[in-house]
Amino acid sequence: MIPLSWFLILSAALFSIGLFGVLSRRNAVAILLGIELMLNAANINLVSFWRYGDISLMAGQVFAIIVFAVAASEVAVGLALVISVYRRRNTVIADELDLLKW
Amino acid sequence: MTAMQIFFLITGLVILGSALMVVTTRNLIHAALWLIVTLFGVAVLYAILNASFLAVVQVVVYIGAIAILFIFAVMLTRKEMRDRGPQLNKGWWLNAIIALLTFGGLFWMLQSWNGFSKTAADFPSGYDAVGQLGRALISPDAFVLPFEVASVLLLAALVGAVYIAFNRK
Amino acid sequence: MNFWFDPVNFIAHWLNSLLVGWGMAEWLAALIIQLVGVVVLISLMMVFDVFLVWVERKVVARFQDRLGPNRVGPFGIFQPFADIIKLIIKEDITPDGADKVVYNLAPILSLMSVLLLWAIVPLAPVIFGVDLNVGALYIVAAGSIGTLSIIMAAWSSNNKYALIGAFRQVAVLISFEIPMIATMLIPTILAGSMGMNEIVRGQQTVWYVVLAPLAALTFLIAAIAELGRSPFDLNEAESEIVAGFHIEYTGMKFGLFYAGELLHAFTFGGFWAVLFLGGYHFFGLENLGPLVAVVILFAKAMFGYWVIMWIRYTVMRMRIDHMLAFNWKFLTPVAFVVLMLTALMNTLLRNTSSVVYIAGMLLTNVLLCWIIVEILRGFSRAERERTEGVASATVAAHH
Amino acid sequence: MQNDWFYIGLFLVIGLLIPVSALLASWIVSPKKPNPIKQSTYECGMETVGENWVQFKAQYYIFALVFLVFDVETVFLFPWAVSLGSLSLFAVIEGIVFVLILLAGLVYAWRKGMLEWV
Repeated sequence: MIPLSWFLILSAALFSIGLFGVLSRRNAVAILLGIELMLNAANINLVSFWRYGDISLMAGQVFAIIVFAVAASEVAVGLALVISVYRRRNTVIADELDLLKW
Repeated sequence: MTAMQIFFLITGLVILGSALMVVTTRNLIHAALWLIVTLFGVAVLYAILNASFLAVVQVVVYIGAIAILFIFAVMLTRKEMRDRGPQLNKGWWLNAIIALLTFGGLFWMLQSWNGFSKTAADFPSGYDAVGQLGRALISPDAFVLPFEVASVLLLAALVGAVYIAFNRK
Repeated sequence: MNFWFDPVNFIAHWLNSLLVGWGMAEWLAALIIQLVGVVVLISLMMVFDVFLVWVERKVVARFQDRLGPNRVGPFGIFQPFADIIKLIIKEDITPDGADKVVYNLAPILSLMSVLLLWAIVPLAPVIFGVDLNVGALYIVAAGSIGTLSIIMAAWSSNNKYALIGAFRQVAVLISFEIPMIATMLIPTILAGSMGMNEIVRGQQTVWYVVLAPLAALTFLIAAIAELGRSPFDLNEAESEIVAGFHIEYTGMKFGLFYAGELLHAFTFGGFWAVLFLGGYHFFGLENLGPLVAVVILFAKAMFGYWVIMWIRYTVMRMRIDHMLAFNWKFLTPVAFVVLMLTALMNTLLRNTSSVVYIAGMLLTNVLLCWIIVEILRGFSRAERERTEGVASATVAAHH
Repeated sequence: MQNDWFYIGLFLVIGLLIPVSALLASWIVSPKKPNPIKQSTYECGMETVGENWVQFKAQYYIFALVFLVFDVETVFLFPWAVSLGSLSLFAVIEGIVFVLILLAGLVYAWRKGMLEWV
């Protein structure tokens, strides 16, 4: 049987990779890809805590499903923002969107 | 080392390797395709964890809908097929250190927790997890409010996204 | 243990005793038996796929008042083998600028996504791949891999027509997926389970097509759109975009797409049978033995496939705006209304006698159908008056 | 339940191997005589002009967006549908309210003219 620690380490590593993507990518769509990785890492944790705890308590699975809904909403609104910005500014490079810095 | 553990390690390596490709590859469509590999690996993890419903939902929602939306968005926001210029920020090595530190911090914090290397009891055969989930989602003293709020959240996302992206004047 | 009443277990036991008798470890023997089962099932489907090529060509020929293949063997039955040999020895062209890995992966994924569906089809009470308790969503999941393969094929082959075809195809696929999922929820409600075996078992007394005829119809329409078949075959509108997403594929790679498409149509015929037409049930005939049940299921799947072909070769292609409007403004709301009504009536009537239950469900559907037709009639009357008003106004302006 | 997934995994592997072997057989047997004309992009014999990049119609994106939201919604409905048989009328009403809220989104998109093909 696989110990819980393996799942937790895997999800921590996935979270860190996602964080790196969010911080380093220049393209706004790629930043959203990084956020997806981080949300998935969180979901792995939720499901493994459900499995390794009391399986008759469904909180872990319910939270995971709510995270699916949140991820879907985040992608829908996030990509809509990116497209809206692209139409006005003709770029999706996050560094070049510096209107608010002035 | 049981067969299950070896299988887990292979899946984990595939997940982490493809996740690294997601954040480093230059071609954004390739990044989205690598993301699909990662998400599929996570679905396999859910299957290992006996969460069949979530494994299937992962494929339906992430690969069937979110990845498609990403690919559409990449195609919509490019003037040409090739990606020019650097894809990473100048200070990417600093970010790599931050990510490594985060991983180290999480690891340190987790291994100091006494439930860290807990093992699970065998999964009872014939346990109806989907039915349990349905009852948990509906029963008023469990998660009925999150259930309805999720609907409102999705409604808000739909209205907001449609309004932001395609507000014709 | 009897071969006639439980053939799969009979053969599995026989194989197991044989392999263990050779001194093989227990787990290895079990693995080999499972592997043999999978290989047999998939090979059976591939052989059937070859047969489907002949069926499709023969049926389309009859619809168009031709004879169809009739030279190779009796009734041209060996024609598909000639086709396969031709596809195999044909030169395989990869266009310049193609993304090699993705380009080669797409046809493989396309066929795989269809083959995967057969893992959960209950062929008979004791002959099935696996009784997955999330069967209905599994169908959607396998379908989403198919959608992905279309995008991959179009993007990697570096061709404008392919990309346009894929956009259209994917827009249609994902749009019609919603009514399809919504109608798959209805057998789930009626059977109280997502597993295909449970759904078929629930239809022992009465087929779900009687309890939910509107859902069965909606599922069929959505399935035809999912298959990209006429009247929803915009992805390969020959006069506009040549062949759609697989325009750059030649030889065996095209063959894989083609084989996948045919088997997909038959598979959806099969799922229509499983979800609504009672699966392997046919008035107690399935009790004669599992092999009879398999024949019944295949006959029903063939019927579904024939209905799909019938519609394909009779109805004209729709325009994309009509198609998407049809889905989002008609099929999706209808599917959800049917879903809500079925859930409500099922709960209200579940404690009554079975006659009242069946009559109640049927009457609800008939009533809803009448309301929908009335709304459509009112709508089309308004539309006709509007266009006639415009037409007479233009005529008046000309004078 | 893991045995079920093991079986599906086997199915996946064999389902991958069969198309791959078909491609391999074809690769071994078929002739390979590439030339630039043959390798060029097929556009009914016309010279290919420009990149393969076509203007992506934003309308496709809207449908993908609406699809995403409804897809997630149906995922919520499946557990509800499975456990419906043992639940009271109240639970059915909850599910109906859930669907109605989402249909309001569809109606919004419809009224805003987002579902029109322009």
